[in-house]
Formats: sequence, structure tokens, C-alpha cells
Amino acid sequence: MRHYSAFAVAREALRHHTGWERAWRSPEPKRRYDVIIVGAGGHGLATAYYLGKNYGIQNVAVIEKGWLGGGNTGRNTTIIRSNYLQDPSAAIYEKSRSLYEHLSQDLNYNLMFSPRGVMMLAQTQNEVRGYKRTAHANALQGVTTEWISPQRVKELVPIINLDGPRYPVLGALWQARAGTARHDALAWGYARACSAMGMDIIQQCEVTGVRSDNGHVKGVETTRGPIDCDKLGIVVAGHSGVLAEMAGFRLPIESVALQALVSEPIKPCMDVVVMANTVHGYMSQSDKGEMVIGGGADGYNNYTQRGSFHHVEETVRALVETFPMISRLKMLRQWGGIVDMTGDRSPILSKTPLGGCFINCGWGTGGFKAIPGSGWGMAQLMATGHSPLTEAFTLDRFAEGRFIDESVAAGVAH
Amino acid sequence: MLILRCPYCGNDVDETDLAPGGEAHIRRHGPGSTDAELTDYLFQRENPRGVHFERWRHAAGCGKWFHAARATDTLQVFGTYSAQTTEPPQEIRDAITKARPGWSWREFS
Amino acid sequence: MSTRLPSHGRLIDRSAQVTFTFNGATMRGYAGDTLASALLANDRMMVGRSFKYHRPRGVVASGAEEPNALVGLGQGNRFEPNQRATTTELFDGLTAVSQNHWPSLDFDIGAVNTALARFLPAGFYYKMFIHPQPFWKHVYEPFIRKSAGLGRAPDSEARDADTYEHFHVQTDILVIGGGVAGLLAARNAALSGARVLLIEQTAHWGGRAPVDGGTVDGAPVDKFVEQIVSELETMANVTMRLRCMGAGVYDHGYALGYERLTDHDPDAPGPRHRLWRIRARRIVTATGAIERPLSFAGNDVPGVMLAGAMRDYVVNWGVAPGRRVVVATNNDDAYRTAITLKQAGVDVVRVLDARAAGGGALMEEARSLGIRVDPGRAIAKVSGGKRVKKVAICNQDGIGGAREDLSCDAVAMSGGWSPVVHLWSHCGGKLAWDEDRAHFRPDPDRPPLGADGRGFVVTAGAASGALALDAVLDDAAAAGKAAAKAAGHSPRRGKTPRGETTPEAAMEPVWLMPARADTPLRMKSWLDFQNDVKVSDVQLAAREGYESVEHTKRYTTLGMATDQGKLSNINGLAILADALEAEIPKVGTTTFRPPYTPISMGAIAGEARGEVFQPIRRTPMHDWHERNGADWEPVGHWRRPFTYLRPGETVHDAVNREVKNTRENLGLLDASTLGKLVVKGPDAGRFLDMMYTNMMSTLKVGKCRYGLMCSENGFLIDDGVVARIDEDTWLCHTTTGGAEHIHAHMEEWLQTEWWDWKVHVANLTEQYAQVAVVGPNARKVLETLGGMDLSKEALAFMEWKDGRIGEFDARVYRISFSGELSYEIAVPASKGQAFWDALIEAGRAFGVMPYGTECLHILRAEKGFIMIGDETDGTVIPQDLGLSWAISKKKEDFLGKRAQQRSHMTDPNRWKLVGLETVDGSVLPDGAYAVGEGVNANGQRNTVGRVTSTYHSANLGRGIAMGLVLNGPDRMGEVLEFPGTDGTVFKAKIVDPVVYDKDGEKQNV
Amino acid sequence: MSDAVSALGGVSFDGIARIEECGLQGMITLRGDLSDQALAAAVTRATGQKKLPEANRARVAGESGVCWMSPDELLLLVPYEEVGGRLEALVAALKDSHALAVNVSDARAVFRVTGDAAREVLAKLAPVDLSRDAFQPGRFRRTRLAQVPAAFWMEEDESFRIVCFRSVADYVFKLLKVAAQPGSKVGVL
Repeated sequence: MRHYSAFAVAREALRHHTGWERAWRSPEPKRRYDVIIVGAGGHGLATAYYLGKNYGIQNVAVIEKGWLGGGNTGRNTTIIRSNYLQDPSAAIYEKSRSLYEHLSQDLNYNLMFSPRGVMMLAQTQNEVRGYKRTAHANALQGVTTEWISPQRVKELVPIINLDGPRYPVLGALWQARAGTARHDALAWGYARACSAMGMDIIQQCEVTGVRSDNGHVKGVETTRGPIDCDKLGIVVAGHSGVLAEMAGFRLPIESVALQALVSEPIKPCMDVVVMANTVHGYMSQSDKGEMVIGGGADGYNNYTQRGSFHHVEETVRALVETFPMISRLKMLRQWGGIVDMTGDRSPILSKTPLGGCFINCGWGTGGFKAIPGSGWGMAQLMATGHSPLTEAFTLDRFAEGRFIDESVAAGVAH
Repeated sequence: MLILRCPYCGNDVDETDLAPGGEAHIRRHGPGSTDAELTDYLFQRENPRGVHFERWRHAAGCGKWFHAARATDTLQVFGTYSAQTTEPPQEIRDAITKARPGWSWREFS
Repeated sequence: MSTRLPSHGRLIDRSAQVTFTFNGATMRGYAGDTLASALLANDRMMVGRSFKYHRPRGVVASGAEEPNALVGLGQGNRFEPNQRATTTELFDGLTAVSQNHWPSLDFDIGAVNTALARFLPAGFYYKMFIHPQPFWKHVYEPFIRKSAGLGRAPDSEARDADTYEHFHVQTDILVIGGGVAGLLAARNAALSGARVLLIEQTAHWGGRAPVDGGTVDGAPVDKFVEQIVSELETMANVTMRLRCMGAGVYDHGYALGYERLTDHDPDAPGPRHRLWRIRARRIVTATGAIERPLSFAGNDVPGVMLAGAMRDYVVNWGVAPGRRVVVATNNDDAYRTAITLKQAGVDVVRVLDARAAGGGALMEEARSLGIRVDPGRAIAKVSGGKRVKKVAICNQDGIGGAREDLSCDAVAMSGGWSPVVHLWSHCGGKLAWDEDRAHFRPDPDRPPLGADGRGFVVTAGAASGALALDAVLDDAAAAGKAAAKAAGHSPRRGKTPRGETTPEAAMEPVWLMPARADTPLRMKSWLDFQNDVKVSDVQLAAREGYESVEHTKRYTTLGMATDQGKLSNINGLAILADALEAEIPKVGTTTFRPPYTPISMGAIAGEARGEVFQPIRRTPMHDWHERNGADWEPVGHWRRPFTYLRPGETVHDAVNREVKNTRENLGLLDASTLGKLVVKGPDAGRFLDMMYTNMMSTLKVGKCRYGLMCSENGFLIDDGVVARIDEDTWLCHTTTGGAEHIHAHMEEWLQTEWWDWKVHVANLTEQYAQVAVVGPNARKVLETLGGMDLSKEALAFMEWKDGRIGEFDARVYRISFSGELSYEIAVPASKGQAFWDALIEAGRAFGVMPYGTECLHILRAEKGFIMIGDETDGTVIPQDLGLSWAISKKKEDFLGKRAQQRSHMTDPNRWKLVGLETVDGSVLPDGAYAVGEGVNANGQRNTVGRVTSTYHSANLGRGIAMGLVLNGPDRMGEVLEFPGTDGTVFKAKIVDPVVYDKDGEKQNV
Repeated sequence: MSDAVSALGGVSFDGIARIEECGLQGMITLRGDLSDQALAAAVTRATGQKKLPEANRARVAGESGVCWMSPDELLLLVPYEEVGGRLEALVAALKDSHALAVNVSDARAVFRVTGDAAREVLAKLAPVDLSRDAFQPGRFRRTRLAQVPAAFWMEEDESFRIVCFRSVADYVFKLLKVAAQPGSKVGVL
């Protein structure tokens, strides 16, 4: 793998950048791999990467029906935080956040991880109690967060309106080491590193069936022929239901549209990420200068990657109230992604009824932040059969009534 | 932005007057059922990419729950019908077959 | 230089001069100018700086596709960044400033990036700034953020001076675009009797046609426009709107119209923007076509302009962007520009026609006017920094060896025209590649599908790919009829107006000029003018394996500027296809997303701002609370007094005062927000037995019972007192804010599961004002008001009765959530204030005080009563809260019963409710956790419980709390440690949750 | 009784349409089998109407009338002072049918919107086709006004009566004022 650096860029500049090699190979599929990961989104690529890096399993194929990173990895609002309430959530998201801190160096690819801080506004007494509770939990979970006053909120976010006529800001839960990163770069960085380890990333290849032999996975049928494997990881977000059906089991999952939007770019005016859950909106400013905005999800099953406009209205109205100065900015672009929601809104990282087949799905509206930690835990689970990071997120928790409910402290989770 | 016809008041209703109610024709499992039945009832969902049956309530209108047969990949609506039934009526199934021959959903087709 | 011409200018009124300022300099224009035409008329060629390299930028287009001429418009509470000068109508007093430079437009430090350009290719930042790790956040990123972004942000405290609104409208047919195609399609649709809504984004009907010329049925096309507009204006079933852009097309025939009402007249009354929420059976997109730039070195120098745009400036606004113009083209249309310029007295230095054989009739016409045309020639390079100085020309079929230099001050370029397919594509319409015209056009066989499964969008005119006037009219006429038919109307027969225009020779695709331009030239050939994406950048992306068009777009930022690639998409795509040695249609396009051009956040938010941002629900006594010092707490959409502040009091003092007074004298609580659902019918008892964990069917008439409701998933969702009104009627109280969803919850089960049960439910929450009269003096004050007998004998604890209290018809519930003698009294809401006043008046003698929600919480906590939302959080079951007594053992079934039998729910090691008493009397922090031994597998400290409610009790003079603790009830007296977030550790003893009047003597008097 | 007050005490506003709060209106929610003759008889007796309205319609004369709320629900309008007596009579008449009749007079607020822009004022707030072809006198619709549930019907042309919950009367009045602000006439309905 050709090393990236300012020096390399300068050297290439002299020959008009004609010497750069491909960031990843695009090989023909082999007949057989030790492990096949279905889905070359962030979670799939990260799983493959840590299989190779942490467990030396490098005879791996990552199969993608479209283009790598083309799903929710490239459609989200890039927020990275770990100020979750429940222990299992805090564990995997904090693992993820800490991996993000050095990931650019680890992958030799600049992900522009920016620990600019994330705050969650408390605008009702319930939220005050909920976030104070989260702060206490975080302190015991090794997640650094603090409860801050309205005045501190205003210092950090000069454009905020502390006392709108409807919901005064009563304080906020502040995680200074949380932030954002460049979403595409995450997928590209992992892909480049996987490819360099000799893994095959096979794009434009759709899985059409899962082959098994008395309860154990044998391989997959694809639009580019059958491929054998010992272990199979299904990491396809909104399309998990379809793949699970091929593998012969059902999931407590529904796929719905989640929308986001950006404004036209303006000069820096907001250095942190603000989430206002009472009014259902959150906003940050990208390095390009766009205000990046998201809100709630549709309430009905949808695979069109188009949501209903009234959700955009609700989100924008909430943010115009919270940040009145954006009223005369303009929405440049809105889009939708298909997110997979579980019964308790927490993810599933688990073995499945089919031997050798593992599933990682159900990240719902908040998967991007979890990618490195999810890949780390999933790789451990697939390689060793057990991971403390994933053990609470099993499929059978629904039958036992052992839920991981984050809605307890926050309305929407992103 | 969906429009669905409420079979009770007959109005073509904007999505913003409706409340989605999830998958239709789910059988309740109470005391005496197995854990598997209960989990199916509460959590397992078809979540198909294609023909789907779901529940809606005309929340800001006549207040009635109803069923809709809809495609989740194109948002085509095949029809809406009474909530007081445990399976899609024949005319709805016929309408779907007309648009999507060979469709199936759970035991229905 | 660019100047105002003595002739031309069909849209300006030379008698109405308008004054405006640009970067502080006062300039003049005419009514009818756009800011862009006015700037050009004032020889303001350079109007901004590009995003990445901060290169000089001038006006390149004349409409919505403009990527360069973006300005900051207005001041203070009316300041708006990134406003397109080409779509900004000039008005007197307009103030504009250019963007993205420091210290000034003409001298910009950031322009150093231009010199470094070679070191800053596409995606350079992915390869750099990696080490050392902390530097990205603290050094590199701040610099990049500063130089990025375009317009200045509005001031932090800016409050938009304008208002906005929405408007719902339904129509059979929506026609988007008021050019000749839209007008004709609208007319043909309307003739069928269908309701037609026609919207046009500019302030004028007719689109490009009057500029491009041609005749319709023998008359000049602009006459045709006048005539059809007046015809449409007389049709009752047609609605026409100018300055109303089709912003987006969504599922089920939903479309957004973005109407700009006062942008051109800021002092006019009424809203600034109106967002039309349109429902159409069928939509006709007559959105025209956009001209493509040519990719040659220096094509971004101010003064290089689209040929069609240059023609617009001459014909529409009487402005010549240059004195000596070179025209470069691969098609015949650009000759119209050459001819127009010549006729306007502008020197057309040369027409460089990339086609070896040159053009057709229009070329001959140009030549006949004395314009020199060089076929097979191309622009090798445009020189000039802040404006065009000269052009080096070469053979198109070559690497760019210059043959000749032409001095000039403007260049008109045309790479052919692409239909505007955005609105067709928003909702899933697919495209087809047109080889002859080298553009993507809508594929009529793969339209966006509506609710009925059929296509609901039809394209008309240039938007279909029909570029010549005759073809435009034929296509539009058919589109109008097709839409009418599809919408269920029968279109009228009738002849289509015949368009005539000079026939054009075939265009030849030119994706790079010259065809084999060498690398240094390609590094200066711009694709995306605003984001500084060059031909070499796209080729680099392809080389590095970013092969998907989505990858290339994201890696290079091609098409991600504020114009969303209106000028750059196709050119970039062609370069990518070439680099991948693939066919253009195989490479495909990126997704088109709404809006067509950016729309204001204000318009999206609509009326919902300030006072009407969200509804505030008010009880009948709301104003009284407001007048008497209420410190409000939002509860759902309601607001309830948290406490009543007296002058000079802290919240803490006020709460303590209310607590003590209610225990010692008399307190009044506005309990009107509690839900009140009446449930009636032969099966009502049976139904309530399913809804509640308790047995409600056995409740005696005249009695009350505290009930719990669980979800089917077993968790506690609501609680409240249920009263049996008569044989088949019950009244169920819910929590505040619980009313609506519990009502819906009941209706859901009645309608979708037990529809054969005879039960009716009605929500009477707002029919009554309900007041809790609480404290030792409660009975006394009611007795002084007179009326019904409320003695212990006449109305025992947990009984209710109808009667009169003073002047008022009332229903009295003898229930207590405080442990005091307490009556909850319901009177008609319209008399709530009067009743409250009477109680305050009569209460003076008994030390009456109103109390708020915090006092209510403390009183109930002292009694160990749970509160939904405090002790419960959606993960708690009644068994956790010592409420097993309220779970009927006799009933076979109730909602949640089965779920509560799951292994995790019956686990003996669940956390259970206890009281917590701090060792030192201090108040436990809200939400604190009790720690156990060691850490878990993820290194997290093990916990054994948490605080659910914690207060200072003025009555006991110390902190009181409740919490959920592992095996709590079996560990009475044990001391737990609760670490605070600041390092301090609180010690608290496990005690009984009831810490006040254990035997309930006070409430039973 | 004199001390009964409507939510906003009869406020009004003049913009592109006139907005006024109507004051106290007697209202009875009736749920039951609308095809039941006994029920129909009782309702017509209580409201002075000849027959029940068809679906999505209101039959109202002044302070008395009937509005169709859903297949098993009617809203009866009677003079506020008389609601007690009318309700008693209704309940008595329906004692043998499975029906629920309750007084909701004090749970609601009523507004009237009049003027040639009345349709447009409502169309700014409700996702309903208010064009002349679609919405005529007698038409009744339950829907939303911006963010709250509401119902309205057309009296004679250019006049609507709106019913909403009492607690949001202030919000609805402010909404209507914004929608009727001077200079905001759309000019299409």
C-alpha cells in the first residue's frame, strides 16, 4: 500500500498526480474464502479489517451489491458520541469513539475526525433528570461527560436561542471528546486497508441466496456465481430482512426512511454538535461550511430512500426556533436513507439460528458513530465465538424480555 | 408523502392526518402462549421489500383504524380496508395480483 | 468591458432607474434588471471568489444554474448569504456584497491557494494532515474551515424580520415551467376541463423562446406567448403563478412550490415566501434545458460565459458582456449569440466551431453578417486574471498547440444543451441517453410511479429533449393532452400551433477542448466552477479506483456546489466515462434530490415560529397562574406551575413554603390536566379488566380504585384513579399528557382486536376543570362554600359523589395523592376560573395557598407513591415497584400479563423499589447510581441500583429519596454508596419508601 | 349562569378574513349505531333537524345542529344553556340502545372565519382541498389546523365555523391571525 503523506502529495504534484495507484483493487471473486462479509458499508468493511488486523484472518471477501460505502455510511450526519445511558451501549460506542481518535493514523487515511464536542439540550424537567442520570452512568462507564449550565451552552454555541417562548434551555449533557468525521472517508479508508491486507472487495455483486448444509452455512449464491465460505457475516443494514430470509431466519426489524438535509455553505459559525431531542432536531456545521441537519424517522416501512417532507418541516421548524439565525439560510439538498429499526431500537450483533452465520444490523438512526467499535466486536465474535462488546446485543434478548432501551434518556438517538 | 383513502369516512387523507400502526394481521398471543409465539407477536416482522399489509389510524380525522395494502418499494397503494378483519379481503388480493402477479405475504398470495 | 447597450432590453424599463450598492459602491440599473445584469451593465465583471482556490469568478449564466455570481444580500435581520445575482430582481436600495475573500474581492489572501493548486488536487486532504494526531482538530481543520464556506453567516442574534407561510392546494394537473412548452401544455390540459396550476420560477412568462426567436403559425414567438398567456388568464380552471418555483416532486403526486412574494419588494406587507404544498393527479415538468460549458483551459476566467446567457443579457437586459467577443461552440445554437451580438454592435472576433464541417444555415447567416467562422478550431487557453484578455486558438483534434492569439474581453461558449431532468428524477423517474444530442433525457417508459402504480409525471418541450421550437410545441401539446387524459379528463382535439425556426446542423459532443489536451491544460480546464473541480481531478479519481459516479462526486466534490452540478454533471460524467473507457450511460448519473434550487429555511418552517412554534395547552386557570407568579414547567404540550414564586423568593423557598402549608393548612392544585376518559357499555368492565392490571369489573358504583396500565410488552405505561359511575359506566383518570395516547390505546384495542365488544370511549379531559383541595382544612373550606355533605360518613376515602358546592355543579372524588385529607373536584371548564376564585376567597380564612408540580412531587414522595416518568422509564414493570397488590391474580389475562412471565421479567435479581435515606441528611443527586463490587467485562463499574426520585423534605428537614435497588426490599438498613459526578460519594441507607404518616391517619380523617 | 366563560372571551381579528371566537356553544358527543331509528329520532328531537347529516356533512341552523364525526359518532349542537336538559332527554331516549352521550360543551372552543379569503386562511393551515368545487356549504371535515386536531364546516359561502379543544384555543386563534395577516391573500381559492 502506497503511503499517504504531504510529502507523497508534493512528490506526485511534480508529475501532475499521474502516479497514484488504486486505493483498492477490484478483483474477480475467488471460489472460496474463510469468511465472507455481505455488505461493504462501514460496518462490513470494519468487521473485515479487524478480522485481519486482530485475528490474522485475511482470506476474506466483502461482497457489495452496489458500490462500497454507498448506503447509510455515506448518507448520515456523521455524529460520533458515546454518551449513552445503558452499559452495553456505552461500552460499544465508547470503544468506537476511542478507536476513531487514532483511526486516521491507523488507516493512513485522513478521516477528519473532529472531536469538537456534542451537546444534548435539556428543555424539560424530564430531560434534565434523564441527562443527569446519563451523566452519572457515564462517570461509572468511563465515558467523560458533564452536565453544563445554560450560560455554558451559550458560550459554546453563540447562535443558540436560550429562551424561546416554548422550551427554555435548562442545561445540557456535554461530551467534549465527541464530534464528527468525514463519512465517505471511513469506508474508503477501511476498504484501502482491507485491500492492502489481500482481502477482496467485490462490488456490483449481489447475494441471491445463502447455501447451508445441516444447519451450518456453506456459502452464498451471487450474481457472479457461487462462493464458498466457513463463516458468513451479514452486515446489510436496511436490507437485513431480505438476507435473513435467505439464511432461513426472521428478524425483529423494520426498515424505514430517515432523512437529513444540508444548508448552503457559510463561514464557520458553530463549532460543536447540538442535539435538541424535545423538538426533534440536531445540527452541526461541516468543514465545508454546510449546516448538517437531521431529525426523526418515518413511521412506516419504506425502501425507496425517500422520506415524507413533513419530517423535514418538523426538523427545520425546530431548528429555526433553536437557532433563529438560520431562518434566512437555504436548504441546499435533502435526502433519505433506509434504516433498520429493532424492537428496542438497539442493534443486533449476534450469532444466528444458522451455524457459522452472524448478523450485525439494527443500528437504526445511529450507526455511523459505532462503525469501528461494531467492527471490532463483530470480528471478535466471528473469530472467537464471544465478545464482551456484543454479548448483550443478541437476537434472543427479545424472547427473554432483556431489552436495551436508550429512549429512556433521550427522545431520538443519533 | 402518502395519501390513503380512509374506508370509514371515505376521505382521501394526507399522511399528516394519519398515524402509522405497523404490520397488519398480527395475531395476539396472551397467557398460555410460548416464548417463541410471544416474540413473533411482539417483535418479528415481515418487513418485505414489496407488497406489505399495514395498519393506519385516521388520527386527526374520524379516528378509525384501517388496513392498507401497499408496496414498500414503490409506495403504490393497492387498497385500504376495514380494520375488523383478520386477513386481507379477496378484492384487495385481486387488486394486488393485477399489479404484481405471483405476489405473496405470509400465508397470503 | 461590459456595458449597457443603447438598444435591446425587452425586460427593462429605461424610464425607471434603480439605485443599489455592491461592496459599498453605489451603482445604477433599471427596473426589470437582475442584480447580475445590473452588475454587468456597470462593468462589474468579477463578482466573487471560488470555493477552494479562491479564484476570480464572474457571471457565467443568466438563471438558476449560476454557480459563480453569489452575493450576500441585505443587512441585519434581512441579511442573506449565497443569493444568486442572476435570479435576484433588482430593487431600489438593494445592497449586495461579494463573498469568500479577505480582505477584499480584488485582493484576497486566500488566492494563494491558486498558486498551490497543483499541490491541492482532488481528495488531497484524505492523504495529508494525518500526523500528528491532535493537529487535525487544532491546526489543520480550523484553517480549512476558515477558507471554506462561502457567504458570511448571519449575526448570532439575528432574528428574521420577515414571516413565512404554507398553502395547501389540490389540482388535477400541475405544470412546472412557464416557457412556451409549459404554457401550451397548460392550455391543452385546461381545455379538457381539468383544474390546472401553472407555476414559473421567474417573473416572466415565455422562458427562452422570445430570446431564441422563431415564429409560431407565422407570428413572432413572443406574440404567441402574449396571446396564449391572455388566453390562459381567461380560463376559470387555470391558476397561474410567477416567481413560484417547482422545488421538489414527492410520492403520491405531492409537489412543493416555492413562491417568493417580497424578495423583489422587501417593504411590501405580508409573508416573504410561501411554500405551496401541492397535491396533483399528474405533473407536467416543462423545465427547459440548460446549456453546457466547454472544458478548455481558462474556461473559468471572468468574461467566459455561456453563449445562451450572453444572448439573454443582450436581448433581455440590453447589456453586452464584452466589446470583443470570441464564440466557441460544438453546435449551431451559439451562432444565434454571435448574430445577436453582431446586430447589437458588438465585435464578434471569431466563431470557433469545433466541428470539422462547421455548422448549417445559422453559420451561413453569421458569415453573411461578416463574422469569421473557423471550423475544426478550438480554444487552447484563455488568458487573463480577473477578466478575459486573450484567447489562444488551436485545432480541436489535437493536444493544444496554439496557432494564433485573439485579443478579446469576453468568450461565449456552448457545449450543447441538457434537459432539466431534476423534477422528473426526484421521485424515481429514470433517464435515457440521447446519442445524437449527447444528453440524458427522461425515459417516458420509466416514469416516477404514483399511488395508483402508474406514471404521474410527464415532461414537455426542452425538458423532454426536444430543443427546436417546432419539436418543443409538438411535444408540449401532446404532454398537456396526455396529462389531462391520465388525470381522468378527455382532452380536446385541435391543431397544434406550428413552430418555425432556422433548422440546425447536428451538434458534435465535445467533452474536452482540444480533444487531446495535455495534462497542464487539463489541470486548468474547469468542470465545477464553484468547487474548483477540473478535468484532471475527475481523471485522478478514476485512476485511484473511485469508479462509481457517486465515489467520484464525493471524492472530487464535483456537482456538490450550490448549483448542485447543473453546469458540471454531464461534462464531469463524460470525462469519467472516458477515463474508465466506458459508455456514458453505463456510468450513470448521481441522484437528483430536492430542492431544484435552494429554498429558505424560513419557508420550510412556515408559520411555526415564536408564539405558534408549537401549541401550548392551557387550563381554564392558566391566566390566573400566570398572574400569580407561576414558574412554568412544560409537561407534554401543557404548561403547569412548577411552583408559585412570591416576590423575593427563590424557587427552593417557594416549594418549601407550599409543602409545609399544604401539610399544615390548605393547598390548591390545578389538576385539570389529568386525563379523564369515560368508558361505557355492556362489555366495559370486561374491557377495563384487560386494560388494567387490576380487577375493575368488580368495583362498586360510587367507589374509586387506583389502577395500573401496562403495555403488551409488560412495562408500566400509565396509572390513575378509576371511578365506577354506574352499572355500565367507568371514568378513568390518566396521567397528564397520558389522556390522548391512553384514549388512542383503548380505541386501538376496541377497533382492531375486540371489535365485537360493546364499549364506547370518550375523552372528557377538557370538559372539566379539576382542583385538588388538600390539607387539614380541606373539608372546612368546602363546608364554608356550602352545598353537598362532604363529611367522613357521607363521602369516605376512595368514594366519589355528584352534587353542588356553593354555586357550582361538581363531581367530588375523595382521593389523595399527598397523604392529606383531600378532595379532587371537577366542575365544567367554563366555570373553572370562577370555582378557583371561590376557593381562594373562602380559603383565606384557612391559610390557602396554590401549589405546583414540585410540591406535588414531594408530597407524594413522602408517602412513597410512585410517579410515572420518575419511578418508571419504560423499562420498569409493576412488580419492580412493590405494586404486586395492584396486579390481579384472579384474572386469566390482561395486557402485559404474558410478557411479564418472560425469564428476564421474573428474574429474582431485578432492581426493586425502596426508600433511600442519606446518612447525613443531605439530598441525593438526581439519577445517581449505587455502585457494587468491581467492574464488568467491558471495564465498567458494576452498579446495584439507582435513584429515581430525590427531594428535600421541608416537613422532615432532610433529604428523601426513592430508588430501584438489587434485591432492595430484602436489604433494609443496608448503606449504599452513590458516587456523584464531581468525585463526592453519597451514603444512603435502604429504608421503607413511606416516610410520612405510615398509617394514613391524616388522609382518613 | 353568568360565571361561565368561553376560552378567549370572544376575541376577534380583522385581516384578509375576519376571525372571531364564537363564545359558549352547547355540544354533545354521541356515540352509537347511527342506523338505529331510535337514535336518529332522539337526535333530531334534540337538535331540531329533520334528519341526520350524511357522512362528512353538517346540518346546522344557528346554535343547533348535527355534525357527522365518524361512522359511529355525531356532534350535536344545542344552545349552551339548554345542554343539560337536552342531554337528559337524549340519554333517557337511548337508555335501551348501546350508546354514549356526553356533554362536551366546555371542552371545546368555536371560531368563525368569514370573508372572501376565508377558504385561503384555512387552506394555509389544513391539508384539505378547499376549492369551490370540492368544499361547499354543509361540508364538514375533521383534520388538523397546523399542529392540532380541529374540525370545521362551511355555513353559507365565505363563512366557516371551526371547533377545536379548549386548551389550544389561544394557539388556534394566533394561528388564524398569522394566516389572515394583511397582505397575505393568495387569490386562487
